[in-house]
Amino acid sequence: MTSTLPTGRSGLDQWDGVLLLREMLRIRRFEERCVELYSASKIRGFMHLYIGEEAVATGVMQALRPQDAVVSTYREHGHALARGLDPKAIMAEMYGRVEGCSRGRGGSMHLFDADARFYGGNAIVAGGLPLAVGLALADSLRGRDVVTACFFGEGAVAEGEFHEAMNLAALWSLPVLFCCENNLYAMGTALGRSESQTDLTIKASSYEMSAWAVDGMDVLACADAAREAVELVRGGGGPCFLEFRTYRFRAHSMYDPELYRSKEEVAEWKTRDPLDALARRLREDGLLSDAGRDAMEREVEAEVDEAVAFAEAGTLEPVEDLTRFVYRRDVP
Amino acid sequence: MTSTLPTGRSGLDQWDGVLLLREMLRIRRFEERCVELYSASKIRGFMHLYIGEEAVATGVMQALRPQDAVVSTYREHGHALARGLDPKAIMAEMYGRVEGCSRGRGGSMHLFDADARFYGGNAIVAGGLPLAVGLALADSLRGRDVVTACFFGEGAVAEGEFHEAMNLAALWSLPVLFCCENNLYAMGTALGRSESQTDLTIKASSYEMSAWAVDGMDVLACADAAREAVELVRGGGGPCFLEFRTYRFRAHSMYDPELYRSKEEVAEWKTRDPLDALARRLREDGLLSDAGRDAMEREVEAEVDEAVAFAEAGTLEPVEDLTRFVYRRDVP
Amino acid sequence: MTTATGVRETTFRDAYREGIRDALIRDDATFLMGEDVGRYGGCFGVSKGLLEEFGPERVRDTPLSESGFVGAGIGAAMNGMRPIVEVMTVNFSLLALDQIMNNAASMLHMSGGQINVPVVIRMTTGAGRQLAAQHSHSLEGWYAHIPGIRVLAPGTLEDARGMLWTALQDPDPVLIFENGAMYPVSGPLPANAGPVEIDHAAVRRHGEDLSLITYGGSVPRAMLAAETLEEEGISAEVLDLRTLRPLDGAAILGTVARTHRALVVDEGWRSGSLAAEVSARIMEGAFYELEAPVARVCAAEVPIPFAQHLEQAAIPQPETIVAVARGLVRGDG
Amino acid sequence: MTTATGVRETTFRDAYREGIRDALIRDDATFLMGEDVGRYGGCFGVSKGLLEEFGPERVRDTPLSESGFVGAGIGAAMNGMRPIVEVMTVNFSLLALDQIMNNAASMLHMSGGQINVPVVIRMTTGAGRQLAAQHSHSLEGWYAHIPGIRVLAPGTLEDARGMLWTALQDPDPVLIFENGAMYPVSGPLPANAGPVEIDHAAVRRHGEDLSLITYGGSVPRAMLAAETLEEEGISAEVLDLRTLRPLDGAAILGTVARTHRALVVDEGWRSGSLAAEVSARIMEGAFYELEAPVARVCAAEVPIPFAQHLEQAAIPQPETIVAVARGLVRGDG
Ligand SMILES: Cc1ncc(C[n+]2csc(CCOP(=O)(O)OP(=O)(O)O)c2C)c(N)n1
Ligand SMILES: Cc1ncc(C[n+]2csc(CCOP(=O)(O)OP(=O)(O)O)c2C)c(N)n1
Ligand SMILES: [Mg+2]
Ligand SMILES: [Mg+2]
Repeated sequence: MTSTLPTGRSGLDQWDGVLLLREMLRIRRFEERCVELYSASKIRGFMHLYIGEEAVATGVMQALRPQDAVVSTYREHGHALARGLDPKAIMAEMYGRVEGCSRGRGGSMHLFDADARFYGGNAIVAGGLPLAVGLALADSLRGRDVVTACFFGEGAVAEGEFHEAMNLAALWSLPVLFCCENNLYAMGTALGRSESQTDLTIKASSYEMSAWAVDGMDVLACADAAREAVELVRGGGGPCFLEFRTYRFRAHSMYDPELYRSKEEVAEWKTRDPLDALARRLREDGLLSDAGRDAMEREVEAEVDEAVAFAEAGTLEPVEDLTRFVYRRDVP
Repeated sequence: MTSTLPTGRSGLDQWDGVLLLREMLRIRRFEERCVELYSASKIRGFMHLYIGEEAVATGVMQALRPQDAVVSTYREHGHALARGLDPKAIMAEMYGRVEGCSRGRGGSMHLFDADARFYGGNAIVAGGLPLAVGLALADSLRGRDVVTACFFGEGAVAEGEFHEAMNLAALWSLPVLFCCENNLYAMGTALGRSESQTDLTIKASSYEMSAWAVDGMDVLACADAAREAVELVRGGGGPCFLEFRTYRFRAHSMYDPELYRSKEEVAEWKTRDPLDALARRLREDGLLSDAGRDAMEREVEAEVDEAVAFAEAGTLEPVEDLTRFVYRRDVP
Repeated sequence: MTTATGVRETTFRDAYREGIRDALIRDDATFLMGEDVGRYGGCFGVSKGLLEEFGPERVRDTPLSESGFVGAGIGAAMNGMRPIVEVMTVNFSLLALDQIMNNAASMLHMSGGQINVPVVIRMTTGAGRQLAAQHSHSLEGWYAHIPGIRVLAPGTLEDARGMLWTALQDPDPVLIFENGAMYPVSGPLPANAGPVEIDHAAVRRHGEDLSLITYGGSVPRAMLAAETLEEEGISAEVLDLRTLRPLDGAAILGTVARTHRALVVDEGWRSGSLAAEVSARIMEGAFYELEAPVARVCAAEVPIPFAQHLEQAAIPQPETIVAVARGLVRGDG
Repeated sequence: MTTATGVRETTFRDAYREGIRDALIRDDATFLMGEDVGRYGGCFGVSKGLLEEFGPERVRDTPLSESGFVGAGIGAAMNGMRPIVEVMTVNFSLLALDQIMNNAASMLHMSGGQINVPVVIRMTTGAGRQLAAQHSHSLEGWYAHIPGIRVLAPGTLEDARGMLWTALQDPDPVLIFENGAMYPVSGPLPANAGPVEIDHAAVRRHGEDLSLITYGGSVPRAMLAAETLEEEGISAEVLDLRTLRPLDGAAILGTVARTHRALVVDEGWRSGSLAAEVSARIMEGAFYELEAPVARVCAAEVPIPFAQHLEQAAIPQPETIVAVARGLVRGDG
């Protein structure tokens, strides 16, 4: 039960900074392309961008193993990419193609990959938290050495499902890492208009759960905190709550006039762009040359190009298959 | 934000101890009769007794004014009586008579009295809390000098509706007095099996709400705490949370084999019977003679007798009226 | 409905906003409360500008706490207010179902007639915008199962503009389901459009050969289908149910008495749909009038898929309505 | 069903317990979780003794957190377990509806077939015990509207004993509704009773003049009514639907093909009841077979009142069934 930063902060000696930058860049460029594709009506429906928050998913995923599970929200492109889902399958999903990671049935808000233990893409705010508790309960009952990382926004904290899930996880001492992405707004509602107590680690601590706040714009801090928390959880210390203080640079979704925050505020936060910060540091430390950075950009661009080409070439599930997957077992 | 006892504890100089004892006795004897009537199948359905917890309702009601509102649970005979509902109407309700306070449509779990601003009798655990928030919201919007007292058991604390209601009340600084009756069990589930944090004032404090624990077996302590809390709430200090540490002497309902607690534990708590404690003190202080006590018993018994006679003489709502009160406005 | 002194082009979104604004002006016991109704301007822009006009007490942003603030709306309604509670979409209203069914719908009866709940709960409903399984429910017909509430489903601009005020005057809880795909749709609305009655179904188009019985988002589709049918020489009457609970049974039997054939169009899932109730009522009240069995065109029984072609295949289309109607009338259905 | 080597007298309560115990013995991926299933022995005594036999990990008491632990059951099912989640009663399940509809029912489809949810959710349902408006819902028919789940309603001891295991073997989410008033009812059950299939309706009594189509708590009432009718010379077939979703449409049309008249008995509220769906299906599939319109005997459309005489008047009674059936057959209905 603490709301201070984890001890033992480490730096570029501990983490592969170039890899972290690349991971963040993959998310950034992927989503920038998504915006273009949305404007071109190639992608439709609701689409929520992670731009600005890349450090969180990137940092947390460093601490997870393949057998660990991930539960995310509708703002999950970043988590999916960082978890290693194939960008081709993600893009095809957003196109509604059968080659998509959810066969085109899910779309942007419902990316799934059973092999990667990526359990969505859940679009009901806080609705994924009880699922994470259940995944962890199964692991705990089976004595498996597995952690479930559950991502959600700070808006979810007001929901009853948050409360119930936090209590169950703590009460039963389950291996859940609760990753709260506090980007200060739930759609247009600022945290202070939604919570009587705006220090979310205090709320989390009231469940007798270890809780720290983390600079969500600093990927190294995110990775550090996640490693420390995952160690605690994996060691049987029960669930852990990390509040990542971050910011979304873009609108809530594609239809948001952003009446609720000032351009200045956004601009201010953009000076803390997690990619810029790390890139600067890598250059200063001589770990990534300009040429290296250019090469990285080209590689990432190629990956995005490939994903788009794959999606473009994708096919549509036959309409006759509409009623497949409502049940796994059909009535004889 | 504190979890210590309120300051300024007072005693029999501050409160009319005889009145308090009488109020508690009215509840005790009324419910004892209910048990007999249940055995005789005069009363049916679920029935939850308040015996052992009388000090809480009795104490809290001292602090309320007629214009204040009360929201209670299915274990609400005590609250209803202490709030001044007519015992005749309550008993008739439990008999299912049209003369009952809810015309026989509610039964034991749904006592209502609009004139007394007694808003039930709510049988969904934690379901009354959002209603209390709404009642208080209306008062606050209208600038009325009114407090809403909302009773619930400690089991309700695990529900999402508790969490949402607590946050709304604190966020909007509404005049709600949350009265948590911690009798240690929710049916058969001990608090420690239901909450990771068993100090409920800590939970309440995490909503930035003033919260105190009170000895719920001491009616003077209950009255003191309620007075202090109501003053705070009425003064615009926002909602307040009181945890009354109490115990139910009887089974959860009429069908409970009580497998989950020991006879010794029950016996131990019975030594702290709130009626006995106050009666002893009144006698010691010379405030109530044995004769006075006997007279009180007779008066209370007469009241109960009268209630039963009234219920017995009550009538049944005609079956043709079944569909009345589904809508207040019927379609033309 | 109203004698038009003039007619203007309006969207459903604007018509809804006008209704809310009108209510906020006319009755200071009314306030709007819900997620992002204020600073954001409403998830779908319906309440844009109202915060600025009426202030944060009357246009109240709530936290993400559907059960909490719906319950609070019920409580406020029990205490003299006339709250308009917005649940952003029907999909999230599942989180508030306890409050709706166990409190709002039950309170009057369970208190023996003492305590009524004049709350209005608005929410967006419907599919068709590629929002996938968790954001595409059409549950207004399902809600209509619950005694103690009224359920309204505006299918025209007049109703989008006018149902709210009447609902607010009602002493009982009223749910209003706004079809999300229709928000941007525009059409002519009389300049002086105002409150409308909420007890009866309305014949939107007269016809002789069969009745298309529908509501909400399917009204325009049924109207389209009726036009196509007319070109084929089939005269279809379109009955807009408007109020899903209590159902206007007389209007249903009335249209069947005229046409002797009925097709119910419903964006809800087929099994247990409101369309089933309509069919059952015709069975019970007009069996001997029928020249063909009542048919239904409903949503496919699947969680609504994201991909556009699958989604469109899952929900009622004018072409399907036309085909089934043709079969009913020509007897080859 | 099973070849009886012997028959014993058992209550529904005990039959349900046996089913749970059997499952816990046979499959260590199965566990029971819910409010007061352990130390209390189950709110209605169904799980009494199981904690002692299987320990607190497999018979897990939960806090009052319906959405939380139902969601946890879904998550555990997604991760290799076969949880039996008990929601004490259907009335409280409204608090878990988001998890049931938006997660359990949608997961397989929305993940493109990747992630199935083999959870079983049991709950008590029904009125008749003077528990009043908030504790007397009969919503199993209403739940049957939701694609992606199976809905079972045991109406016999065999089904009470045997449906659970089959449900647990099912890869999809299954809801089992146990009628509360039937728990103490006893009857003969074969000693070797075991799992039963869950895909088909069952004819509980053969008859020729009309079909009583029903399920769950109304099965015994329909059987009683059929006996009375027999005394009057009317031969009633009783079809127990057993599985409310997916409905066994063939069995419904089958019985109507034999009797040409149908009465649906349903403890749910009438409008939007499962009975409406049955009626609509008969309309669609057997219209020309019918000698009379399909009738319904359902619950009155009121929050269930406490007073015994009102409550009984609100729910289907054998006498009402008999009267309506008589009218159907004699043509004076
Ligand atoms: C239960 C529920 N209510 C409302 C919504 C609509 N909605 C979608 S995202 C969102 C804001 C959530 O904010 P937050 O949790 O902070 O996450 P962020 O979008 O900022 O990442 C809302 C209100 C929803 N999807 N689910
Ligand atoms: C939402 C909900 N879940 C379950 C129940 C069944 N139930 C009735 S009372 C009760 C225990 C409540 O315990 P607590 O809140 O501590 O109050 P107490 O009965 O001890 O006064 C339960 C589980 C219910 N009525 N509502
Ligand atoms: Mg946010
Ligand atoms: Mg308790």
